Amino acid sequence: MRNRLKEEIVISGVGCSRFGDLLETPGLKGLSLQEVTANAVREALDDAGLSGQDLDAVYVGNAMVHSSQLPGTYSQLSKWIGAELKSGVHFDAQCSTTNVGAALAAMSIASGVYDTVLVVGFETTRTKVKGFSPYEREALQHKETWLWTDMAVNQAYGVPQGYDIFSTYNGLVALGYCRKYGLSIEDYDKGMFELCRTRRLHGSMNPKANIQQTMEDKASELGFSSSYEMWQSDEVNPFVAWPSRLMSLVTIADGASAMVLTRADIARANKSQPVQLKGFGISYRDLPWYDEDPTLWDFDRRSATQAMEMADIKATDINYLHTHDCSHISGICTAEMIGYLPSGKGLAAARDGELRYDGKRPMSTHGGRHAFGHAWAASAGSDTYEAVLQMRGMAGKRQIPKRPEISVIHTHGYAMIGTTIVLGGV
Amino acid sequence: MRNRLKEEIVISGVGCSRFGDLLETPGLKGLSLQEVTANAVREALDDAGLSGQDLDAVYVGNAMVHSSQLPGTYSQLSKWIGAELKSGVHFDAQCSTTNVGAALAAMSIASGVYDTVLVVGFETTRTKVKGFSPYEREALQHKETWLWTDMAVNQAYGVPQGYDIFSTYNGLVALGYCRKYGLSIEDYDKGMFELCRTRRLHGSMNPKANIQQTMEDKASELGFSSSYEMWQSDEVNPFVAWPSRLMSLVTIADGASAMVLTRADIARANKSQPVQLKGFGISYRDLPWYDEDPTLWDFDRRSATQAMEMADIKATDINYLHTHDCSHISGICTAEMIGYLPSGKGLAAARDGELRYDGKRPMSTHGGRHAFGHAWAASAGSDTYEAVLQMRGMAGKRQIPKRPEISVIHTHGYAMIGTTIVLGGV
Amino acid sequence: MDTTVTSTSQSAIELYYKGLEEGKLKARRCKDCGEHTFPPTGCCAHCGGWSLDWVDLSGKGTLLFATHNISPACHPRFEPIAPYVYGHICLDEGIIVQAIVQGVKATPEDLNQLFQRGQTPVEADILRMDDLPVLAFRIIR
Amino acid sequence: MDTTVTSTSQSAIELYYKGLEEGKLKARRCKDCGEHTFPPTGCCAHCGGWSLDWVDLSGKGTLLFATHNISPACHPRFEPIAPYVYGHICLDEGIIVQAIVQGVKATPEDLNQLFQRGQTPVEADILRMDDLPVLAFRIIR
Ligand SMILES: [Zn+2]
Ligand SMILES: [Zn+2]
Repeated sequence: MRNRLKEEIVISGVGCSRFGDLLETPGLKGLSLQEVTANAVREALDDAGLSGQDLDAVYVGNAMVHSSQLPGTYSQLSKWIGAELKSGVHFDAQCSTTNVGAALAAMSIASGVYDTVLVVGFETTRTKVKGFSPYEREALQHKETWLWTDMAVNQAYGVPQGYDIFSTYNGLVALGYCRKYGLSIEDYDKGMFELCRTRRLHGSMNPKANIQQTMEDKASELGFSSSYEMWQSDEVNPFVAWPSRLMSLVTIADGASAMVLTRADIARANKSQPVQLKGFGISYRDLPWYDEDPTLWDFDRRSATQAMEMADIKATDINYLHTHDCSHISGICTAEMIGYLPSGKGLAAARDGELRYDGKRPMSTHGGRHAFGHAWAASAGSDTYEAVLQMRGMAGKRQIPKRPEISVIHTHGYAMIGTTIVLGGV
Repeated sequence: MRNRLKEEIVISGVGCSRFGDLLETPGLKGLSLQEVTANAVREALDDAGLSGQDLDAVYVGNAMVHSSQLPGTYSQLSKWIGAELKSGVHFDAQCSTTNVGAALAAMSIASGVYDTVLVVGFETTRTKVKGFSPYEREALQHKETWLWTDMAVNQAYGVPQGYDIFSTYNGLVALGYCRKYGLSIEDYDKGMFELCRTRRLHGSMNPKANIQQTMEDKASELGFSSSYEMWQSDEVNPFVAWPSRLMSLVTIADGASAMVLTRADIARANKSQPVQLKGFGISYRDLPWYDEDPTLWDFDRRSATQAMEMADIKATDINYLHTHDCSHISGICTAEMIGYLPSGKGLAAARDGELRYDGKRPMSTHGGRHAFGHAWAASAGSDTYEAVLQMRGMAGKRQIPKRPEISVIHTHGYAMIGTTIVLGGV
Repeated sequence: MDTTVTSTSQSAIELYYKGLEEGKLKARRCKDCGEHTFPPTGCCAHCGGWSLDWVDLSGKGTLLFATHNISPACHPRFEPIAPYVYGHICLDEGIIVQAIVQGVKATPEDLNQLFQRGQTPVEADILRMDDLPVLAFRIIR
Repeated sequence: MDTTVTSTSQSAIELYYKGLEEGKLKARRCKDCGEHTFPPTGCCAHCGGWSLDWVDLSGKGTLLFATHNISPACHPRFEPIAPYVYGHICLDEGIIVQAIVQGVKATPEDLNQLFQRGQTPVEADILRMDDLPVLAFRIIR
């Protein structure tokens, strides 16, 4: 692999829906999945100063077709976004989808074929089509969500033999982390509390987040004397994969995100400030995702190394980082592997407030997978959306005081594809 | 769109399974979908003189996840083909999948990022996973196949209001063709018979075809005095969308195909003769697929024009053509639009034997969608496989006497994405 | 950039089917280019503009071609009426639609007769399936 | 190029589960690089080679870490036994597997005790679910 893009590629427009529930969340309720997605596309196109007619290609991603019942998205979305007769494809890399799409789009432009490509991701993890209705939806049962999501995990030998996302992606990693760095289970639990508190603080500052309530407000609503007392409550926050608790996990959502990629040399007349896609790296591995040491994921290391080499940056150049935090401890391991946080010190950094939007090492300022929520194929785009807002100084209350010049976004696509992209100023 | 590839890209290896039924067809029966797919990949890798370890990226396509229950294919296939820790994505363009994958792979190489990419497509339209078994399968009901396939068609206003593939894709096009060229319904029917007879002749010469029985052998097996008598039998060959009959359609299949793409300059040491991917074009449109004239499909015209412009060829340069022939009359319209057959003369060409492997205008020598069979995401790869065999002079009994120098392959991905690729010698 | 949440509204898809229930063909007309988008979406299919009015179509048009489909139907909703006639129609507003055609038998003979007759005027005649109203047309004799 | 059809054979997946039924852990060993591929496929996971022998593993190994999962289980097959203990195991042949661990209660107390104890020898103890034998392990006291 030569790992170089022959042309400078920029993200010239970004859009993202609120993450929530198509049956109840303001901004989503009452709309079809096509319309929620089109609204995210409209925001991205407006941001880039374009219409659907200006695109050469449209790459649309969706992971769980069992709930969306919307394959063939290139054509099914086309009239909703004014982009018929373009080139396109339907694709997914599960929860890395939108950023893998950014890589595919960048390569298709740098190859000399297309000039401007729209990347879209949408997902419904909380609602599904009701019967054969063209517009009615109904709630998804938690078990359906996981059964269909886990279809992306080894169907020959993983899922049939008791694979469980919470154990593999959370509990075992937590134990490996504690053993490796001599952390006590109590300190681990406290660290997870601090991390969740930070993420929920960010969510409370983000009008598009799935959860906009701080840990403190939730504790007082439920009558706890402190948020840490709530954290330790087996009822509110049970162990789902000991020693990891419920609130160290993802919250599921319906949602959509979109971005426009184009050549840097034709984006100068852009409506908003374009951001360069300086590098990307993608690497997958089937189960087991790690060898003896559950904190060391080789495919993540490869994806980050490729992206940072393509972008020609070092870890010390990174001003803002998002790592996939479906599992909070896995997100910390990735941040330490990348070198954004010192090895074994991630939870201490959370405790000291360093990971806050106003801290020294800001991370996941949109709220991360727990507070912003997780809509599989739309989520990587929501991370990129947040990074672009931060780099433009348009992140509102949660704006990082000194605008990041280099942002790195890492995501995990089930099961498992590590994806890292590097964004920089133009 | 600049529509130029900055580097010469070749297909250096191709592979294809037999098309048939995982429950009963020799070569497929008893194997898992992973293994059927891995066998096609193995053939392509052997052809290119590579192992899975030599790849930079793996793009895997599958359209109907309801029957395959195998999303996240990049990782789920990785151990079956010896290609872990690579870059990858899952993608589909329904029945254009593998050739859209070739375009994505070519662009990712020409961009300067990857050197060698594997494209894979697999599909099960006749069998599905049985219960929760990791290896047992059961027959798919015809109605399930179409319900799940038609999910790729406009779910807001098309399918809910009575859209039907046979009417839209066959009967209406046939009537438009007859009206436009003053063809009688009787002559249309006779032309369709001749076309099917040619396709089945090709299938009978192809050990990988779904149907390997000629029309003549089938007629005599069923006790008809002639194959045309069988053709006109309402029992054997009923009208499915008047004036089109059952045998003017696709036959469904399970199957897999694969191809290796790489830079022309590093493929010189290839085991087999590489074939250049000289051009491609992709264009989609939602329903209605055509305006007043059902024989004129603008997205197909765009896809063919883009591909031929990128390849810098004219219609008269084409030595071998495959057009998507799920619907035989649609395939003829496309061939006439491309200029390989004179307008309104396609059925006469079929009658005169011109479309046979040994005719002046050979088409679909593997047997086409009717005789070779159709396994959605694997089919475009089977067309490319056939073209590469023909160009290398390795197509056995059905070898075109003068090896084609320029081959053009057109496919329709539901619903609807026209895809054209142009292959030439290196 | 607008980081606020897009305001809630009703789905165009739902509005369309509610319209059919009342016998109306709801469409959009673009404020920029004046073209119709039918069935309705939130974006002009012609110019990509996002400013659209709601209008009702006349429901009158010309049947260009009619074929039939198989029985049982591909979709469970239409099993009760399959095989049915399906037509390629140009509405008076210049919009191409494909829809079920009522009042003609799905036999080669009747379809052939219709084909020989050529273009035929039709008007909307909403079909009421168990769970959904469906846009269909009827030949005006 | 070989245009003949690959000969029929039995699925490695089926052979694996049939092996489990007899209490055997079926694996492949590469003729090129000598490494194990487990669970079995038709291709060496290490070098990409396609020439593989069938071998049986010892079923002995070391439990590195053990956690638990939730109830009800994500997959219907495991509802009857959820919550269950799930472990990260290194087999004596150097192969990492994750599997259900039997004989330990899925409580924070027992899991903590196991964690404090550190690495623990285990051996395969096939679990027989209604529809499928499942590779599981048991701690050797
Ligand atoms: Zn307009
Ligand atoms: Zn080996």
